[in-house]
Amino acid sequence: MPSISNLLLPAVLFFVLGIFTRVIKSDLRFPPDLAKILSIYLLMAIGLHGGNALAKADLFIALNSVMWAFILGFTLPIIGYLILLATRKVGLLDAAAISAHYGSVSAGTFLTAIAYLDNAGIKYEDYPLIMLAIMESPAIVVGLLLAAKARRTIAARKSKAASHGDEKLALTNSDNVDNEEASFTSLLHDAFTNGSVVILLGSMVIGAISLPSGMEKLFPFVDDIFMGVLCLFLFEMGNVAGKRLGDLRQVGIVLALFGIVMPLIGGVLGVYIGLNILDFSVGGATLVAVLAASASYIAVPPAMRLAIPEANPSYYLTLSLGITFPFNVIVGIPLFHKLAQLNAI
Amino acid sequence: MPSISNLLLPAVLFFVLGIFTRVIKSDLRFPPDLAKILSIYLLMAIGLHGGNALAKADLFIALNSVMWAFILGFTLPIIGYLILLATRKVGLLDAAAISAHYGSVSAGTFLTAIAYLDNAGIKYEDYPLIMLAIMESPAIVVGLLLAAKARRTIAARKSKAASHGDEKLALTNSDNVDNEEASFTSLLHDAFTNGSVVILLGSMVIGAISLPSGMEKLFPFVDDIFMGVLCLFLFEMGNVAGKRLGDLRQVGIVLALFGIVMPLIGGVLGVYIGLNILDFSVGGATLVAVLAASASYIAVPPAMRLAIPEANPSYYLTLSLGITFPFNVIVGIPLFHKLAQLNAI
Amino acid sequence: MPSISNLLLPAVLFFVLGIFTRVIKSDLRFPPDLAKILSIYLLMAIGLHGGNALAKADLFIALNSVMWAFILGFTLPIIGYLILLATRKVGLLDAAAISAHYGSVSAGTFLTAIAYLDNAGIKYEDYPLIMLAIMESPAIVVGLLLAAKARRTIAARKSKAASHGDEKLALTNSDNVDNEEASFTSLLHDAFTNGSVVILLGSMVIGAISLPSGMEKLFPFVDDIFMGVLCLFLFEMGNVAGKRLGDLRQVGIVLALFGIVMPLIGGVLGVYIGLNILDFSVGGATLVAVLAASASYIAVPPAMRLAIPEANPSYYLTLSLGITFPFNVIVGIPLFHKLAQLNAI
Amino acid sequence: MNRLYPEKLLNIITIDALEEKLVESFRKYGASGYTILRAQGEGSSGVRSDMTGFDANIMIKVIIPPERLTAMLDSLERKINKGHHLTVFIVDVEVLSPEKFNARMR
Amino acid sequence: MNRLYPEKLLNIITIDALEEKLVESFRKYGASGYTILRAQGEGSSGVRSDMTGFDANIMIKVIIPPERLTAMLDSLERKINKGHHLTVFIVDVEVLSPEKFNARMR
Amino acid sequence: MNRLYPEKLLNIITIDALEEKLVESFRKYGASGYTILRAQGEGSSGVRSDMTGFDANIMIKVIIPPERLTAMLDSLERKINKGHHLTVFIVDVEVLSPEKFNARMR
Ligand SMILES: Nc1ncnc2c1ncn2[C@@H]1O[C@H](COP(=O)(O)O)[C@@H](O)[C@H]1O
Ligand SMILES: Nc1ncnc2c1ncn2[C@@H]1O[C@H](COP(=O)(O)O)[C@@H](O)[C@H]1O
Ligand SMILES: Nc1ncnc2c1ncn2[C@@H]1O[C@H](COP(=O)(O)O)[C@@H](O)[C@H]1O
Ligand code: NA
Ligand code: NA
Ligand code: NA
Repeated sequence: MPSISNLLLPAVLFFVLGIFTRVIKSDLRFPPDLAKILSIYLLMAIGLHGGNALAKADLFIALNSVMWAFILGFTLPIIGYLILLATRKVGLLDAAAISAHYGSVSAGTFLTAIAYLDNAGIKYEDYPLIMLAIMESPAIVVGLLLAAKARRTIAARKSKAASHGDEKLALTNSDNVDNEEASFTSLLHDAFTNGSVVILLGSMVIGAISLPSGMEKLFPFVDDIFMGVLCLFLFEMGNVAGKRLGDLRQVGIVLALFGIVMPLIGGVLGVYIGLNILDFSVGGATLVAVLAASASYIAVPPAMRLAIPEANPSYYLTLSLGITFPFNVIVGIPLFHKLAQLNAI
Repeated sequence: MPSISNLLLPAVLFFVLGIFTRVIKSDLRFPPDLAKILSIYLLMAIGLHGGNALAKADLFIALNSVMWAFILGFTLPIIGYLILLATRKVGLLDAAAISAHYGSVSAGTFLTAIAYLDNAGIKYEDYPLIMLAIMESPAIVVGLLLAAKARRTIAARKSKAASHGDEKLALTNSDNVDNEEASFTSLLHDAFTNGSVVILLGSMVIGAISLPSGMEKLFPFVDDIFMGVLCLFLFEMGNVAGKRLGDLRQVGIVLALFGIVMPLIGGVLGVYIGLNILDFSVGGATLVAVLAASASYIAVPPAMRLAIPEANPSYYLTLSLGITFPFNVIVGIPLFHKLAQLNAI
Repeated sequence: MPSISNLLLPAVLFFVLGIFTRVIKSDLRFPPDLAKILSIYLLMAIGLHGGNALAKADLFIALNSVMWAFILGFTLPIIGYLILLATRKVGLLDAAAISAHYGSVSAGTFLTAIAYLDNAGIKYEDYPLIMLAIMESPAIVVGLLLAAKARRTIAARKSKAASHGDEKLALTNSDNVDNEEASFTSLLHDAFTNGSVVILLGSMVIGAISLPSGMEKLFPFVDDIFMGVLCLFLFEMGNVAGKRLGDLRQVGIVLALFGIVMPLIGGVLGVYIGLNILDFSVGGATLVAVLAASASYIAVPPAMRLAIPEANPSYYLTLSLGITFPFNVIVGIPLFHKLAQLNAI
Repeated sequence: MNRLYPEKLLNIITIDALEEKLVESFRKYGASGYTILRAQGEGSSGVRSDMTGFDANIMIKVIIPPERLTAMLDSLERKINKGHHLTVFIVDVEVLSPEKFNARMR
Repeated sequence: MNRLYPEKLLNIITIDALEEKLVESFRKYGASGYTILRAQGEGSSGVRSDMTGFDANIMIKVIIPPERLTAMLDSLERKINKGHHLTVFIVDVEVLSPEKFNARMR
Repeated sequence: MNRLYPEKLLNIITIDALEEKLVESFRKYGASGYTILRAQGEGSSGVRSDMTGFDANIMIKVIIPPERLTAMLDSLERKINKGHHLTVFIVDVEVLSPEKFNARMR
């Protein structure tokens, strides 16, 4: 039964311990820079490792994977946006900001999935690694497009009201649109030069073109101590996620359910694409499912803060870090694996 | 002669180097978060290691060790308190705050002792590890009890004076008592959910229940690089301790002597309990002695700052970090080991 | 062709990636303390490694190396100072501050050179390591002497002007000289107790006198993960150097050329001293060349800020980190190696 | 053109262990928010800085309407009388929108 | 003896992602410099602190001649109206050399 | 009810390498304490921030009785005249207990 033994992986246990420290109101606090340092290390390590493997990989499959990463990254936020509007629990701009997170991915969840597969001795392809690097960016772009659409809708509603009244409002609106257009290019730029994306893709390229003799000397750093660093990172993420649990009440039951439904939709789509379209093994399809199911909590939140400042950060942070992340780590990964196993037969 | 070769352990040498950097007034300063990151790592590593070993251990001995950890944690501060009162060099509240530190333990000293034993090829039991995790808490509790008693004594003295004069003072006193009672529970909670305690106990549980295949991947992180990280940590601790040396004059000769007498008392008690009551090997008894002899410099100081704000932090920080810690690392460990050897025969 | 394969070392590639993140204006920023933590680690690791090797080394050669490190450290800033005055592009005090950086060394460049030699399977002596530790200090001292001389020249010019006018100015000048004399001793002290110097020399001593059994436990930390940490460090340094590229315009073409000419002069001198005077192998002579060619960006800048506050930090930071460092890493190292090879025949 | 409105800026320097207690009391006495900066310092209780970084100073800033200041100061004075080391000072500031600072934290 | 000259100290508390944009506008509106402190805090948009440290608050301080303040405040108000969370306050300060703060950043 | 007493708050922004020298002078000129915040910034000498974190700005705050301020400012001006980059400003503040700031550091 993989679903139980998954809980006994050190990485998962440390995540649970992190949540627990908050539940018992321990004074344990991690230095603010630690998570950032650990993230840099983890992204660098998986990048190098992936690039090294991909140097020997099939270019066609690689390009196909990239294309499907783009498709997933663009489609999932739109699905999420429509569901959120249907719930009528949040405004248009909040819906745009929240759903952008679900097109992106969580490297922490991905790495836990790898630890899970490694532990169960299940093989997987390296292509999902490139998808991981790709999927940060389109989600941010879609978020911006949805927000632009939302703003136009809001402006239209307002100008209807304004046609009976104040001229000045319409002016202000056109002002806003100007600024938006101007900053759209800059946000597009931000989406593709985001720090995480650059470390991941950069390390991948380095892993692919480095001299083998040079790479060999890196393995103790990027391989041997990797699992320990991941445990420490998930410990801290648990601590942060645990803090968000307290905000659950504020988010409400309907939104909380959204944080579980979205990864289920993403996971099912991911298993299907992984197995039937990209023709990956059960392990590889599980990883695609995890990519589709997970929500960003590193690259997208600051991007949304800038791009959609009107949205309430409590919503998207609580959903992605307080609900979807723990759900995926504890329930999602073994579930998607099972699903892939069943469908592969 | 272990007492000389102890000084040639890299860990001890780095501690000495750290002190030296202050003596020569080097501008070397460690980033404030580094010690915290290193502590988290060290506590996690010894916890995992210990838990892994304890999974195979004897439950009865484990419980017995825990009980004696409690007894030591409660008794040592009371001994310290009485000695401090006898010196008449500090007030009641300072005496309470200082002595609480001696019931607790120093993970840094403990780890140096392990490096010492490993280097000399001496075996030791894993039970002292649980004791290490336990002993942080009772000391804080006793510190609070002693402070409460001290405050009552002070209040009694004052109200004698007040009976001839001001009514308002008595009122203020009862106010204080109210608030004290209220915060006692919260400080009790703090004592048992302290960050260090949680990391240590949590990692121990994870080490005990994790799948062996998962644990194996952690060993390069928690075992191989451990000694190097410990050296770096002790380097920084030496730097901090060296700074405290400058405060020695302020503390005075009598208090400074207390910082050496207390570890001697604790060490002797520890060797006795380790050898004769818990029936440990020479190595295990040395570790119990180190637990009893060492004074906390991580968990207890902030707890005392909160609980006994009237006490002067210079006293307890200088004693625990400037005197007792170096004394134990350089003199105490080989001394207690010798003592255990002699008594074991 | 070593000059091409050098670019395919992971360490060099990460440096280039770091520059690239700035060129594309990525939002990637490293936590401010990370570079400091990585430096401490790197200095500790090379110190321990070197000390361990030097314990078995020849005392006469070691002393001879130290002497030549002093000679280089004193001579190079004077050469730089004269060249800078000849360019007439900067004032006397700026010239003093800039040239001090070239007498000192860059540990990052040195380590890249070691990675380069290791990768090419070229042997080298351990003596350049002691030279590395020595050369930080004399450069700072020379910088101070040049600044003192410069101030006297400026004061002389001004008092000529003042003899026709204001008395008060002359007074202020003598005031300044007083304070200068007073702080010279303290700056001399700073030059020899600088943090980097203390870590490097201290670790070297520890590596030399530690018990072998104790040292063995440190190797996974100081050896195995070393190359990975170096990559991370150079990644960050590239990021910082990339930022300085933007300041190039401000510095001007003549000064920028100085940042390339100085390492060429230093490298040629270093190859000659390494091969013909110290009688090192091609690898050892390459390392001496790198020491002579590289400019400090860690120890010297803060020292100059304090000692020559009138100088513009943009000049020396841009030159040492934005020009000389990349030049040495990408061009200098393989060039000096080639030069040593040709001269060794 | 901006109209500016007067508010009081309360500053507290103390140890970070008191952080949660103080935030609680800001909530109780009706602050709309607070900002915390990590600090190090020296005062009557000696140097307050390293101790392995576990035990450092913080500087807290609270913009608060003048009419709510007195109750808050009283509560701080009670803490000081109990022996806690709090360095407190108040600055007159001007803000763009006073309503922001009248709202209460959730 | 020191003669002291009055200046305005503008304080802005916001998320660090806005740092570059704000610095740009300081340059545009003629500030001679600025100083940034890392911070954490809570306000109308909830706690702003950890989130893995990637997304924290900053507190920016700009000393600016009174006559340049209004244009700068207008620009900040425009940002606030667009939905950005900026906590802004102004303090009267005295400085040693007013010329220093009249110069513009390069 | 709280009575509030006026004090002067001296602020200094400079490089961290000057920290020890300045603390020395606070002691000499009779400050009762000081608080240091890590900062980054830009001014007449360009950006002052990363350079691998070894060489950053600090912002120092000293509450000091008005009558001791002049001597302290004179000493800072001497440092500025020597070429050191110090950004100095003074704020009027109110405190709870003026005695605290009359005491001298040990
Ligand atoms: N005169 C002062 N100016 C600025 N900060 C101070 C002053 N006195 C105390 N502090 C700060 O308040 C903290 C506690 O001070 P104390 O209660 O005097 O020990 C110190 O660590 C300093 O950070
Ligand atoms: N009353 C206040 N006093 C001090 N800082 C505040 C206050 N209100 C808000 N802040 C700061 O400004 C940030 C943004 O506030 P807000 O826009 O209200 O979410 C918060 O995270 C705090 O750091
Ligand atoms: N107008 C200003 N407002 C706020 N901080 C400033 C200002 N000018 C300078 N600073 C700070 O003071 C430091 C030194 O400035 P400077 O001496 O002009 O190079 C800068 O790095 C900034 O942190
Ligand atoms: Na996703
Ligand atoms: Na003890
Ligand atoms: Na050089």
